Amino acid sequence: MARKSVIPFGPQHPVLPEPLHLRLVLEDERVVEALPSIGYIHRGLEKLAEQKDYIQDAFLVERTCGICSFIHALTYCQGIEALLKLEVPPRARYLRTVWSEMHRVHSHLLWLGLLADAFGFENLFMQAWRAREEVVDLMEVTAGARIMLGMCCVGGVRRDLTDEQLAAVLKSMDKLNRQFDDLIPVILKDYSVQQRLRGVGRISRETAYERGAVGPVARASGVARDFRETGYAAYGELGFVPVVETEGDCYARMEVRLAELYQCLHLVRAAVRKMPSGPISVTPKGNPDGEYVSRTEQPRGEVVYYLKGNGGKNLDRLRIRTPTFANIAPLLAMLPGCELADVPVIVLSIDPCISCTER
Amino acid sequence: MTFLNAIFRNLFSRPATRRYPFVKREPFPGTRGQLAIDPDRCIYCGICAKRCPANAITVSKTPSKSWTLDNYRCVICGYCVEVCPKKCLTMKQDYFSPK
Amino acid sequence: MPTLLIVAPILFGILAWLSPTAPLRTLWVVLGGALTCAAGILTALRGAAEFTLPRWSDNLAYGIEIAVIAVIFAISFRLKDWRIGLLAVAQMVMAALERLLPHAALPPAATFVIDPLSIILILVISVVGSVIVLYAIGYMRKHEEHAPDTAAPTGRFFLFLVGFLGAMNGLVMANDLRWLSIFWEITTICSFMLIGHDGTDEARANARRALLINMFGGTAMILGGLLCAVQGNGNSLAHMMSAQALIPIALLCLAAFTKSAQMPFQSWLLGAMVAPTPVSALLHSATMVKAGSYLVLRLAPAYQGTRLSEIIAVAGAFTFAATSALAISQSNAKKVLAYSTIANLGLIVACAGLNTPLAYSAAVLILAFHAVSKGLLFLCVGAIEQKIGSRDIEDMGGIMYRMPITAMIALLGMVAMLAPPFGMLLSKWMAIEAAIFSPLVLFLIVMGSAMTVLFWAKWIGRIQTVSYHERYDAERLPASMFAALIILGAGVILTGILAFPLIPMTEGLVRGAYAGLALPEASFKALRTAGTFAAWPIFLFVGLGLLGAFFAVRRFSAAVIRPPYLCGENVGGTDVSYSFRSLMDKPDTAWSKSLYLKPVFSEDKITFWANLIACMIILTMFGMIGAL
Amino acid sequence: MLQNCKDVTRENLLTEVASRLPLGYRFVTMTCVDLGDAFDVLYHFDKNYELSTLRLRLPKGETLPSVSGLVFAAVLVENEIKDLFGIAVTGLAIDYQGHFILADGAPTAPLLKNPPPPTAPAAEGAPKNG
Amino acid sequence: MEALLAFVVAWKPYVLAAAALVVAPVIGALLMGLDRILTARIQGRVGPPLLQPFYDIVKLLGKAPIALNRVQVVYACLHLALMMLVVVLLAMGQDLMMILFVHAFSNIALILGGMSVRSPYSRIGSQRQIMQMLAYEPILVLMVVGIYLIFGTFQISRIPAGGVPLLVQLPLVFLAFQMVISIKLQKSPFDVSTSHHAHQEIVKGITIEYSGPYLAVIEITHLYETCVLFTVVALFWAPNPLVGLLLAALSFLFQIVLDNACARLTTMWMLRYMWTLPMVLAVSNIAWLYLRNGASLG
Amino acid sequence: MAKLARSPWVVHYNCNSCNGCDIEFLACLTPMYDAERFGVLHVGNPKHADVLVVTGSVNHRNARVLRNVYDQMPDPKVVVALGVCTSSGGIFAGCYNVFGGVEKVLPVDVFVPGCPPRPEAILDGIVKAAARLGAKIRGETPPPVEKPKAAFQPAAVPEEKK
Repeated sequence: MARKSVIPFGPQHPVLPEPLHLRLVLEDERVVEALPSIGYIHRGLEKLAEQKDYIQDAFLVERTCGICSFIHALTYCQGIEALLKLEVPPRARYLRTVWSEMHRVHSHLLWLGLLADAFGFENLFMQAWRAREEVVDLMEVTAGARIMLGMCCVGGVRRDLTDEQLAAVLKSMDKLNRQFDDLIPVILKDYSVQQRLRGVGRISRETAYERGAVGPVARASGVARDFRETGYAAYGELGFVPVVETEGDCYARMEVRLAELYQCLHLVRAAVRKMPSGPISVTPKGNPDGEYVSRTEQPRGEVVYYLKGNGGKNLDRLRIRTPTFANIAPLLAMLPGCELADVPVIVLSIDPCISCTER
Repeated sequence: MTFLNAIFRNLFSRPATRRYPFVKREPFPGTRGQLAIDPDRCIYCGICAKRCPANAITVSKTPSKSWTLDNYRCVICGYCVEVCPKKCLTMKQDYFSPK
Repeated sequence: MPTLLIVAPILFGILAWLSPTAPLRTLWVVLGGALTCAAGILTALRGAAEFTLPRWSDNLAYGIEIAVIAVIFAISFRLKDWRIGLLAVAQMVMAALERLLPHAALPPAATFVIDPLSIILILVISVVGSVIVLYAIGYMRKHEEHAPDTAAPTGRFFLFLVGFLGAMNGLVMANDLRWLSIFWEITTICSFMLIGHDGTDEARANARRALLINMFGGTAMILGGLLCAVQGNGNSLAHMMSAQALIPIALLCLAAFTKSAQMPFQSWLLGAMVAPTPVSALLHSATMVKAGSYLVLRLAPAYQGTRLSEIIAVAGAFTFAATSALAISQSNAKKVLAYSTIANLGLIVACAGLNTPLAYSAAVLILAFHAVSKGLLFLCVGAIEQKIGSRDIEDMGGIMYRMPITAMIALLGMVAMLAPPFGMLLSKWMAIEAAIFSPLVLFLIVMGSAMTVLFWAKWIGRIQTVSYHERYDAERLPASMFAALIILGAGVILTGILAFPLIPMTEGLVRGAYAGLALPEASFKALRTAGTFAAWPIFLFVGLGLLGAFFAVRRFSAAVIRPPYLCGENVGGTDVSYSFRSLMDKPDTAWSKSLYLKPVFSEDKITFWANLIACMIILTMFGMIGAL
Repeated sequence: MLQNCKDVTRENLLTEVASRLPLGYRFVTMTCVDLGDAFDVLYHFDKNYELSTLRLRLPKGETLPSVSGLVFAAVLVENEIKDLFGIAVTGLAIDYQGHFILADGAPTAPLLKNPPPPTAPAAEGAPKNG
Repeated sequence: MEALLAFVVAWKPYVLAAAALVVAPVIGALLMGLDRILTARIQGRVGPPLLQPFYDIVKLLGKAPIALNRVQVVYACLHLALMMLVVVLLAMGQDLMMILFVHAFSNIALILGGMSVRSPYSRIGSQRQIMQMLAYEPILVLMVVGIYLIFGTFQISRIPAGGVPLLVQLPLVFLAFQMVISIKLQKSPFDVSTSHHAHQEIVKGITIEYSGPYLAVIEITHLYETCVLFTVVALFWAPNPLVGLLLAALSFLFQIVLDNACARLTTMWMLRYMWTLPMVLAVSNIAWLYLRNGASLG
Repeated sequence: MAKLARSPWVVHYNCNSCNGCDIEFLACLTPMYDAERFGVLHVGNPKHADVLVVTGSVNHRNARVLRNVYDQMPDPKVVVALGVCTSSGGIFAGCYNVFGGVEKVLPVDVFVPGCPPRPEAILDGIVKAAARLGAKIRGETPPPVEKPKAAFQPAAVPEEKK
């Protein structure tokens, strides 16, 4: 009787799109202990960034993670611009906001699909990803690629949008809005979804704060933190208020993300409508020197870039702290006591991006 | 069970699927598909090779001039197109298909 | 012959006890077992019979009864347990009263009756019992090596083990109530002595509890006899049955419930599992506990069609369902077997309570099949325990490799407990068909069967879990244990194959039992239609499946073998290994424990409430027949 | 240079960290920078979107006391620093013993400016036995 | 020709049984193919060709066998053999209760096969499958009991043709039976022990350690089982086979819609649910039959 | 006989990928692309799979996992490598923890280039892989995959004067 079940969960596991290993100790099917192990996807990007020049690094950091790629590049560029004391033209700031929010839409829909996959709701997975194709197409139309936009560069953005494209964006937003209206209230009301999410993986506001939770995980527990509130890029001019829930369970995390989907549409529309005219980039001069910590809000939460230049073309140190890295500690507080069937749901409820985490 | 609306709508409408190998969608005008070079205008300066973040391009001047792209390394960022002094590099819209 | 059945085992038991050396003891034990076995088979072949002892034997019986009760009183004195003492005193008083009070003059009844039901019991006792005794020889030799210092001498062990067979034979043949209660109390004493054999605190405490509860039953039995006599209904089972004296019958059923460890009396049987395994096999599954269900079954025609019958059916079915549920949370192999035993006894009681020819037949078949399979299972567990030093089911993984023969026989026993084409399933099917017009009983039986499947499947799964080996370990067991396992294993297979033809064969038995009642002919016909069930497709397809499997695994080689799926983190690539690389790249062994559902089915969650309900059922039983 | 940056020493690191927590500072992350003969270990905290940093100058070869006892969230990043810079971190709440994100066979302390030569030959092909 | 006819008449049950053995998996495969297409359409996709299950099984049979031990293969074969036995017994009009038992043991063979390997996910899947059986077996038994109460026999062959359709007398049991089918087909919300399409926390659960030809054996068994289940549904309107078929088709559609309208729920939820709503439905239907038959409830 | 290639069941393992290829692979299963039309099922379990889809380059910790997943697949089987990282390491070539493309650990049947490859390209790749699988089932040995690196050299122009 003394011996408990010990099972590996991951790295190769169909409900985990990315390799993460959890060593689970079970009593019947209840999780008694869960310890994570990562490193299956560690490349050494931070070191490589020291070897490439700071312009190329924008493309490199974009590939930290394929889901929030644009915002990685944005964070990096904002950091370099701060070191170079570059003033980014307003139109570039607005375009960056537009693409950031598109990325958030694509990321949240993707997450919704994966979550549905984790609790065995294949149809929801299909519907979420079907809606996602709309925004992915939109990204391809505006930026020329489905996922790796490559649009953010030091000093601004690389491509301008014509008025027709902006109109197409608005039209797409309306279309997405209709699709969301079809999908989201239904998901929130669905009995089986509620059964699987309500009360599962709950953490209190205090735990979330102490353990350094960020993004929707923190906001679902009532920690009203969203770095967009600081008004980087064009967020300061668009009237941004973070979405907050208080329950702290998986359902609240879903509620936050689903509400953010609408918010993203709103932000894109507002940014397109207010889009100033003018140049889209300035040419960077000189080389970065000094230290700077650049932060933005990714779909998964706050991302932190520490940049240190030494006056040369190459950076002295580039450190990336991604939101999932911060959310693993809260995850460890959620897992013990849950059912094995809830493990993938809880893991996905932090929207893990292991690729980000390990760089 | 609230999913019934979507279910019956889908059941009684045409599938959303694009039957890909039989029906091909025209690429969007701005799509970055694959890199192409106009060899006539290339001066083999090597700037593209130096700037390429993925080191996918090699340019050699000796013994003979050559410009080589490793398509299995190129990340299709289009940076080389921007930096090319002669604008001899272009981005084609169709994607590079495996051999 | 009946004398031989009773006296021979007791005699050889005494001889074994007195023998100075172990080989001599073995000789006596083997002889005693063989003789009992032969006598049992001969008795069965000679068929039904009656024996009436001369008048003077009444005094003898009275003397023996007083002596037996006195022994128990002495034991209670040594145990300093006033409750047992009080019960003993009460028994003595009632025995005396029964003798003193005037009786109505009834035609004298046979002292011993051998009818088809007794014959089945005698066969079980003398054949299965002898085989278990045979097993005990080898088992006890090993047991002596590890037994605690407090353990009683092995000679005494065999005195009670072999002697018990005689008492049990007497019990199932007795028609006279006094002889019945004499043998009843002797089996109680045997059980008490054997449970306490190891002399540990736990063993002694459990032995005392067994004595107390069985004494309670014995008291109810003597009270029943007393009432029966006082009401002028004679002092034999036959009289009692023909008079349909419901209150005495109910009291005897109560006694039977304690002996068969029906809820709420199940605790003693669970405690009895501390005894050496042959004891569990012989007394606590194959024979002694059957005495209770035997009695209920024997009395069944007497209460046919009464409310008592219905409530007995409910009581039995409830025990079946509740103990099956309790077995789920157990990982102690013997406890699982104990619960399963109680459950099956409950099923027999339920069938007796359903009281139709079909149910009666089912009960008899369950009684016989269960004795063989469960006896076998206990023996297997004993052998496994001696080898691996644990009786925890979770530790039994891999025994398929370490002791393949025992493991295969154990698997056979378990499969026989639940799968087609074996008899247990068939009897259960008959029970369900018989219960079809008693919804509550039906519901309980169905639920119980479902849970039975759960705990057996878990166990079978654990035992047969095996890694691939080119060939298995050779297994060494003492010859006597080995022989016992093989004989009982063969018995299980035989009853499995014969199960289908056996059903119509029970018709005579059932007709005999219900001879006094005018049951509709259709109810007997059900038995015959049950027998015409086409059995051959079952054998054909099971055979086909096994044949297919044979061809599929024939080509097996190490090349076919791959390690299990461990999320890609297997250690050792293509070697079969259950380790996975975990934190810090260190290997860790994957393990999955069986499901025990502790939060739902644990003993401390269920037992209290189940006992409460069972008490209420028994109170209702007495209330219904107007005894309260 | 860095906003709200304060120098600490090994001795007062833990008390400095402990004194910030009750003030509502949230632990963000740590950064380690190789300066050649020493490390800069930066502890980033956040309060109301305001970053504040503790800078610990750690000479090479010295051990780093873990703050994971005070701030559990730091345990992962401390393990990472241990892996990538080869700094001995003492008192970790969960110690991955240098195998947090680097496996057997990976280069050791790769983020040092002059990383040590790989001790084991870099795994070529599949490590057959894991 | 006449001789053949005479042979068929004389050996009718056996001929029927043999025919059923051949036809059942084909029907099962077509149903599965249709299931996949309809599921795809519901999800807005085109889906595989109708014959996809055949392709799958042919491919599986052609793959190299791999396994963990011999025992699991034995159980896979028993799983199939017992399910074929179910088909044969049904076709021969044998005892319903015995058919139910054989069917249960076919599943137990699969469970034991899943347990016989020391693979954590396989074992957990097996245990969940036991819980599934615990959840649905009582309802099946109640269904069979209901049939007995109506016809007075378990022997299918002695069930009179014509008369009032079962559906009229066992409407609530029929509803409960739909849930059982959903469990048996391993569809959401009950696909806890293994799943045909969706991903699971225990990967493929009970079938995870079977591959190639052995998996094909299990898939074929599943085809048989699918066919049996919908045959039973059709029998609920036996007097008119066309209506019966329509009933089966509706039930089939319902299963697919349910699968696509629900998330997978947990094992314990399933147990709680099955022992409440469907159980109450079935029990009250049976109670009604008892009362109508005038039997006492004691 | 072409029917043999009609049921490629896929298992996917993410090595060092940045997720880009993974989400594009998953997108292939969704309504717009619907790989199930070709009989593709994403089974997620190597023991049931015929096709291993790998994304990303190989590092020291996931090499063993990749190898194990491959070893647990029953023969015949094919490997599809998605994205440039699987071919060469892509933009990450030169990272200290990247020791190259997938072919260092496994025999690869189809390389699908792109960063990330478009779903159409992935479908092309899977269909090609299925064809190779069919050939393997028939017992043929499909031609070895050309190491497709030096792929594109449009102008090795010996033009002397410009």
